[in-house]
Amino acid sequence: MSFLARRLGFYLLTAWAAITLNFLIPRLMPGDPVELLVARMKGNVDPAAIDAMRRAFGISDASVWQQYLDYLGNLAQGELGRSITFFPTEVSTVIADSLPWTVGLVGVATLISYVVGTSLGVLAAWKRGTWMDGVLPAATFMHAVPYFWVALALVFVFGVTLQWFPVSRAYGLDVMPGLTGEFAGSVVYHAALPAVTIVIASMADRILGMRNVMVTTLGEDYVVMAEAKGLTSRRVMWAYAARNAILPNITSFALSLGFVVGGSVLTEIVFSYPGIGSMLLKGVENEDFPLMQGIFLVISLAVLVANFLADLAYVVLDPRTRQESE
Amino acid sequence: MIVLEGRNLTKHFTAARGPRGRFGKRPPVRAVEDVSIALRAGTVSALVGESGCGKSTVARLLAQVCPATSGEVLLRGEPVRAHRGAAFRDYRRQVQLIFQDPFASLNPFHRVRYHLARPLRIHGHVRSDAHEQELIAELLERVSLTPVEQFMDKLPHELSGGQRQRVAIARALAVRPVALIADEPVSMLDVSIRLGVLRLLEKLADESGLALLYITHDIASARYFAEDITVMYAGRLIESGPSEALTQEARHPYTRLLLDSAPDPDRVTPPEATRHGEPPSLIDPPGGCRFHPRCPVALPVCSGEAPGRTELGEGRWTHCWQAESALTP
Amino acid sequence: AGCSSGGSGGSGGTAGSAPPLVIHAVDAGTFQEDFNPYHLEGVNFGTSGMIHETLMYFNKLKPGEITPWLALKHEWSDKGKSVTFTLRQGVKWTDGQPFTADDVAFTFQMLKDHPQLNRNALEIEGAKALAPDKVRVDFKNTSYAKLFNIAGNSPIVPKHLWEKQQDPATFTNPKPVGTGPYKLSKFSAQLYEMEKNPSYWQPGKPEVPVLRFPAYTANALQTALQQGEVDWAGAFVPDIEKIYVQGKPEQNKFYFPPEGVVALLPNLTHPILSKPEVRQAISLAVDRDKIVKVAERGYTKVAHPTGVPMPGGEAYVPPEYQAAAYKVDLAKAKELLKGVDPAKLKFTLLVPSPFTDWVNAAQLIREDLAKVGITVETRGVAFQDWVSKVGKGNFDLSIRATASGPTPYFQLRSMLHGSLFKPVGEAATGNYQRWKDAETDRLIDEYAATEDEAEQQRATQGLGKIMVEKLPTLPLFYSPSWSQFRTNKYTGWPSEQDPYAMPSPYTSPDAAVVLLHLKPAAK
Amino acid sequence: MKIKIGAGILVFFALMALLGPLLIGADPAATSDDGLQGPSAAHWLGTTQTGQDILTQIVYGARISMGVGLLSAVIATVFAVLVGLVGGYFGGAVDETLSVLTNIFLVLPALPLIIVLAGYLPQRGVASVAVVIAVTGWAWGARVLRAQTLSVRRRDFVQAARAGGEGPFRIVFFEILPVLLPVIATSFLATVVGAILAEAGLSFLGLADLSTVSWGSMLYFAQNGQALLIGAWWWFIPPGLCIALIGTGLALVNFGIDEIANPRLRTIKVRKARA
Amino acid sequence: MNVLEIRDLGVDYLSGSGVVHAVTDVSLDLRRGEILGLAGESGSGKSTLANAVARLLRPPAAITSGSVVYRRQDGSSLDLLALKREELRKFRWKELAVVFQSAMNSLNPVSPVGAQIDDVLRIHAPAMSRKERTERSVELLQRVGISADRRRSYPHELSGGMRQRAAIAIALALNPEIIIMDEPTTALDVVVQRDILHEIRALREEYGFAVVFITHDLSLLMEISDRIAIMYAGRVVETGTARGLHKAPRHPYTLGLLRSFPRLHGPREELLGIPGTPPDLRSLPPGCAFHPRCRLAVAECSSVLPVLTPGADGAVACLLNGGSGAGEEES
Ligand SMILES: Nc1ncnc2c1ncn2[C@@H]1O[C@H](COP(=O)(O)OP(=O)(O)OP(=O)(O)O)[C@@H](O)[C@H]1O
Ligand SMILES: Nc1ncnc2c1ncn2[C@@H]1O[C@H](COP(=O)(O)OP(=O)(O)OP(=O)(O)O)[C@@H](O)[C@H]1O
Ligand SMILES: [Mg+2]
Ligand SMILES: [Mg+2]
Repeated sequence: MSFLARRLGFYLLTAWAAITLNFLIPRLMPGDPVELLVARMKGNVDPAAIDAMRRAFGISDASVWQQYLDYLGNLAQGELGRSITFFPTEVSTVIADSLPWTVGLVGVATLISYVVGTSLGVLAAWKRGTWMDGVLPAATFMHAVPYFWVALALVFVFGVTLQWFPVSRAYGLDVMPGLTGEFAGSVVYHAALPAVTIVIASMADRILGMRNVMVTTLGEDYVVMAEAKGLTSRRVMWAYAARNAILPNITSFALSLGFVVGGSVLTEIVFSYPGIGSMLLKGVENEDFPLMQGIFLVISLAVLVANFLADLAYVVLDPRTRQESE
Repeated sequence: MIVLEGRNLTKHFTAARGPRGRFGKRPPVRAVEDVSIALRAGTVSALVGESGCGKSTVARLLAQVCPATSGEVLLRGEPVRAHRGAAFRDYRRQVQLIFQDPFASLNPFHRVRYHLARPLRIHGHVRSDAHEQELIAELLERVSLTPVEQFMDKLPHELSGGQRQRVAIARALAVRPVALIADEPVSMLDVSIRLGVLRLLEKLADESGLALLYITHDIASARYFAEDITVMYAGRLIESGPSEALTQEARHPYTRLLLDSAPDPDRVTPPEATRHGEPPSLIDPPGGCRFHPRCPVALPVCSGEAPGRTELGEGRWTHCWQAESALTP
Repeated sequence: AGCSSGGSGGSGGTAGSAPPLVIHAVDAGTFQEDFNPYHLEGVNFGTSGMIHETLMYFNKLKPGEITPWLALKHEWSDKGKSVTFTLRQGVKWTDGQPFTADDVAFTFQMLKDHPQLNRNALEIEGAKALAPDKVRVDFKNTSYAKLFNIAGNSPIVPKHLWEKQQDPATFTNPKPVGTGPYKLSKFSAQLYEMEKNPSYWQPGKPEVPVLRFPAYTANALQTALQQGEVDWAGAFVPDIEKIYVQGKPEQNKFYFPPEGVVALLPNLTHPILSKPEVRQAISLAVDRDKIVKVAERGYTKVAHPTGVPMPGGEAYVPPEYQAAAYKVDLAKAKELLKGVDPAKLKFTLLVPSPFTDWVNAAQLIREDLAKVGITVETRGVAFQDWVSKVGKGNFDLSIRATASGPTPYFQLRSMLHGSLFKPVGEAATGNYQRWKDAETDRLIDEYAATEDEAEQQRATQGLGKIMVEKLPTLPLFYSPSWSQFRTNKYTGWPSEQDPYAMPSPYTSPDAAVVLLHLKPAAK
Repeated sequence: MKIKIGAGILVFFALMALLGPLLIGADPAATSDDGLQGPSAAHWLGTTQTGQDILTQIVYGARISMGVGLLSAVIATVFAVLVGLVGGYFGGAVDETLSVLTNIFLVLPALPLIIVLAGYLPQRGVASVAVVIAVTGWAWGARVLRAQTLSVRRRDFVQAARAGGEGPFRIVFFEILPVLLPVIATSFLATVVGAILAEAGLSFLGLADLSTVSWGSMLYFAQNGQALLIGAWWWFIPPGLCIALIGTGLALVNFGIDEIANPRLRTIKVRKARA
Repeated sequence: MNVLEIRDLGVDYLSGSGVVHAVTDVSLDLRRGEILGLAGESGSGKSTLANAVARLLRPPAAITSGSVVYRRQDGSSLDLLALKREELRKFRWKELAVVFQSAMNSLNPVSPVGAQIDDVLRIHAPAMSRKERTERSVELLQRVGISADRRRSYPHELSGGMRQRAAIAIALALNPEIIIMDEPTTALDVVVQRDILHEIRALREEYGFAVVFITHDLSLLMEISDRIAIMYAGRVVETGTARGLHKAPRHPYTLGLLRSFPRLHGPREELLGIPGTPPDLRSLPPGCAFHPRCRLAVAECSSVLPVLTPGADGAVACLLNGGSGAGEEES
């Protein structure tokens, strides 16, 4: 399993880099959250109170090195500090509240987008020269459409004009969270438009990527041979061509996850979805160092985990890596 | 006169990918083991062996494109030590390589002129632009790419395989080397045009006194174009001798197998049908004589210890435990 | 419950027949469970006013109108360094404990002990319960002018529960116990509800049985307003006719009274802008009517040249300027600029990008000033960047809103007081344009040193005169206090005719006062 | 064909960005009294709430949006080329370090990073936004280029150049670089798309300089002015469409280049075998 | 006794820069149980011809003319070019199998070799049980010299020679009448190549299938095949028995090819080679396409297109050697 071990090592290194980057960014950039808070209060604050707040927010004058060690130590205990925006709520609480929504939304949407996009890509390659070629210009266009614009358009059409779907929040006002069918239904109903946004906007990449690899794969001798063997088209298409074409796509899929997550941040903001993306924006707007740091860290780690899962999938799907040789 | 000589060259690659052994170290690929070879001025020598046996690695070691794990390379009897700087550049000037794939050995972006002008400039052979032009024309003429003007400004993809290989040869000649190593220079070319290129190389060795190493897996062509042949197997040399003698009367069982296996419509009786197995892995080569698992006449000793060189006279030698005894036909 | 009179005869529910009121106060994606009234940002709206009450209620719309609340009266002593409150009797915390002077003393002592909670910067020396209904709070300095902060803006918390908290600064008070008209009944990240406090000290009130606070982001709120999901909101609505009123002005009402003033800040440390004639010229060139109409969509009014909110602030405006108003006069402006090198009339106008109305206003100002030969480059920057630049005085021109208080004095003080003056490079908390004037400081100090209303008004009038004549800053328009309310469920909202409280749901404790005025709409 | 359509779109927008302002002349931020007008003869694409002409804004916005896209793509590509080629060619520890760095930037989610960085930016001018986007956008190109360099490095012509005595600098920039030009071009174009999208996203979040008119800031104002709710589709459709079109144009050119390199990818008209 | 009759077959590639006439007017017979060698320079259309016969051509290739008829032992025949999709699927592998040049590329890299045999059996012999199929796979692999336990190996775990053997085993799965082998040994070294050639011959003896063996190594073909067809620029220029061609080549191109191979034994005979380069199939020279490279060309050669004319022991398309022209210049 040297392949996986190596990848794991890499992810650990990357995680460390993300953590450190996270620590450095706020300290390298100018700005002072307390000052901002004071501005928000339109100046009605006592200077003594300002100092006290500063201390409460963990903005210390210790050496950067000491701060870094403290930061790592706190992280190790799962402590991300207190949010300034939601002071005195712990950042970890804010994240714990919002992360499940994002993971659910982005996870499901990405899964759908991957499955549908990959299938369409396979078909587009297989049925070259038929009407399926029409998918390509559409995908090319969608590939370049900003997520939030898709979201806005969907809001306009299905939310405002037709009023088929709710256009904000994660579940209805009248349902209380709990393990009830009503709640689940409401969650699904509310997730519909944001999920469709993510699916639409991220699917194009999958279609185009899969098609290109698939077209190349279709030219491979083993596909020609599979056809010569008199296998059914379906079997040739899926078991021989698609099965191989998926492999290079797994890596690109994993790498595009970061992009999808980025897009979903915008989507969440448009739909006021109570996920981590909305929180990130809130953190940025309020110059909420701890919150921004925490969220960026969590997103990065989530993407890393997803990448590692993709690597696992790769190992399972490709016998060449599973075996201990090249 | 021996121009270029490799002595006890060994090359182990650490594979960039592949399994790791214990302690996370990857076992090396023992691509070349204890190879000694000498090139003489005005002579074509051939290095023959099957695919993957390490021929190209020997070529690269001799050209000092990659450093040897052990052993040394001697140019006119002087060991080459420098790996950078003017001394090394001088070495580069004296020993040149020609690659197997003429489609890959010319940068598709540069014109013929550029390909020839660069080495001329780097090695300070040009005095002026006009002089450069003159030299390039001369080179093209030497490799029979005429009319010269027509070829000078062509891009590689506008040339046929044979023409490209001639450009590659011209480029090698541009630095005015004393030794030329041609690594399977014709194996990518169509049969019908191979001859032209080989004849050109032969002519160059003859006329310019170049020492030429002709690397090939086609032992028949080596018989035609080289004065002597060295046979390689799984990273080791196994036999060497004047080409006619070696092909007509091989002394090592592998050479004989090679000769028997080569297609030959003139053959009267087809060789007996026995399975010979596959060439060994170089990561974990067989102990002793590397050929013993496939050898029809292997003795117990063959698997225990690698045989040393047995001189057979008339410039012939072999590495085989049975060199003198059983093998003489 | 159950004691509500009249109302729509809905089905016999347990919580009374009147419908819940859906309120949107502040934009939020989700709520955190924080009901500590002294938290600045994370606290959920309604904590102060509806749950925790103050000692008195100050109506900002009628400067000087003070209503006794938990305290019946107050008395200054020791030259304004000490104030004694007489408390209302018979008030109970929602857990049944009586409300006493100890609670008040505890609250002020807590502010002293935990400066980070002391957001009003009260210079408390100590607080002492003199009797069950009497409490005295001592200050380091004369604090007449801070009565609003002391009595009108410091919600009282129950001693018996809060004294158990180790650190009230991080205490989130998840199960708030107050004296107010409502108590928390439900909380989730997207919605919390309050229901009426049955044993509230104002008998028969409130008549709204349930308050619902759903979480809406700024965007979602607009949709919600359009779809009629919210009964009471305080939001900037870009096109109020189309999005909110929707042709039913009798039901979908709004009222945007002034709350403080938005001014064009000239950096007075700038050699050119420090010239009064240049400021005068700028003021004459800017078409405030157009700004109000285009950038502010007509939601507010052009400010009175003194910056004092009008109507309402008449008593605080010098008599000679009662009728003063801005007029565009390009010719005069050009005249004033004659003596200035035209090449030096180049300024950047810094605005916070997220405030789109200000960005638009800046654009209009740029267009106006171009007409008199002043080149303005508008630069939209991030909010925090704007805060820091303006705070440190690194700007030529900027737009900024000023704090408001129960009387115009608060606003003028924060705009002009020399004690807030900071050299360029140091972050100021007011007086951003850096005005330094002995006369101004004298007037401000005079106000603070007296309890006498007439004297206070005189001092404020003096400040107003300075505003008009010396133009330390250029008021543009009043910052509107946003409030949209529907009358289909409840009536009795504040209005221009009856401005009994700030109508915006995000102003506390005014919102509680409004709720106590509401009556179910007749069907 | 694809290249032609794509290039057509790009040329159209390039001309718009370069010449448009000269033809239209007006100030894109200039307000007028006719706010929220639908498309008409006076205002081809209608007006914003403050009466700004949307066509003028689109034309001027093209400069900013495309400018940011190009600038950050240039920075990112230069960086990608240096990292990819140097790492790929020299190998060893240099390469290990560079490729770990590349991979880190590759897996870190770019947009959140951009948002965080932009959140801290003291000056949100066009250039600084471009730099921030470039910082997060170079890794993909570097990775592709490194992989290509690794394979090109093994190609015989590189070996031949070395054997001929060429120095490493010349090999990297005169032998390898030209061969990789199509790859660099595709990666550049892809980066442009990414950068334009990122700029739009940033502006939309209000994290870029909103006093300069770009397509993203137009969308920001449209969203802030609730263009959707009041049915002012002419306000939010054109900027988004422009972004998508320019992205499509770039992608088409890109796919065209891909197809030249790999003819199999072409769409084909199937002719009936045996007429 | 023909098993396959190709008549006037033409295949074009419709590339952007012009139509490539990859195969022009090819007529060939494949006899039952014989090994027919197909030789010619790179690009002469060998693979295209083979793929046309197996109906494996993909766009932009298009068959422009001709017919391919498959004759069963019972006398019934099948027009291969007219087969519908489902008919074609059924015909494939049962009657005609293919072994490709590089087995590394023709085996599905993500599926074990045993499964790839199983795949064929499952589709074409639905009656077989799983156990029978497994037995058959093992039997086939053993027959080509791969031990049974290698059934579960993935292609990358096998050596080059073994892969090629596995590919042959897959081809044998349904006892086809015809196996087309497109350069089956080019990627292997001579010793392994020799072994595989033996194998093919032995299997042919055992199963009696006919082989179309494609290579550009003429000397190899001479050894293994019964009859040989030489292609040049998309046309068959000479056919004949291996012996006959070796002894007395009649087309100058065949002669040139033969005399390009250095010989291992016997006297060092002078190598001739062929001057010039193969023509561009988009714009063939008029007349005999070979004439610009032909030592013996006469004036006529540049205008008259020679047709394949049967002779004593095969056929040749050359004006000089008993061939005849197809009339005047062709476009
Ligand atoms: N850079 C390298 N890293 C690891 N292994 C290598 C490297 N280069 C060559 N090898 C291995 O060394 C062995 C000899 O390779 P070499 O290229 O010298 O063989 P060759 O005889 O030239 O083969 P061919 O006829 O295919 O050109 C092979 O097993 C090859 O896999
Ligand atoms: N997809 C294609 N598009 C255009 N031309 C093609 C295509 N495939 C093959 N050709 C051309 O058709 C001609 C015949 O190709 P073919 O592969 O049949 O030759 P071959 O004899 O098998 O050569 P080789 O010995 O190299 O395998 C060649 O000139 C080739 O360039
Ligand atoms: Mg080699
Ligand atoms: Mg072929």
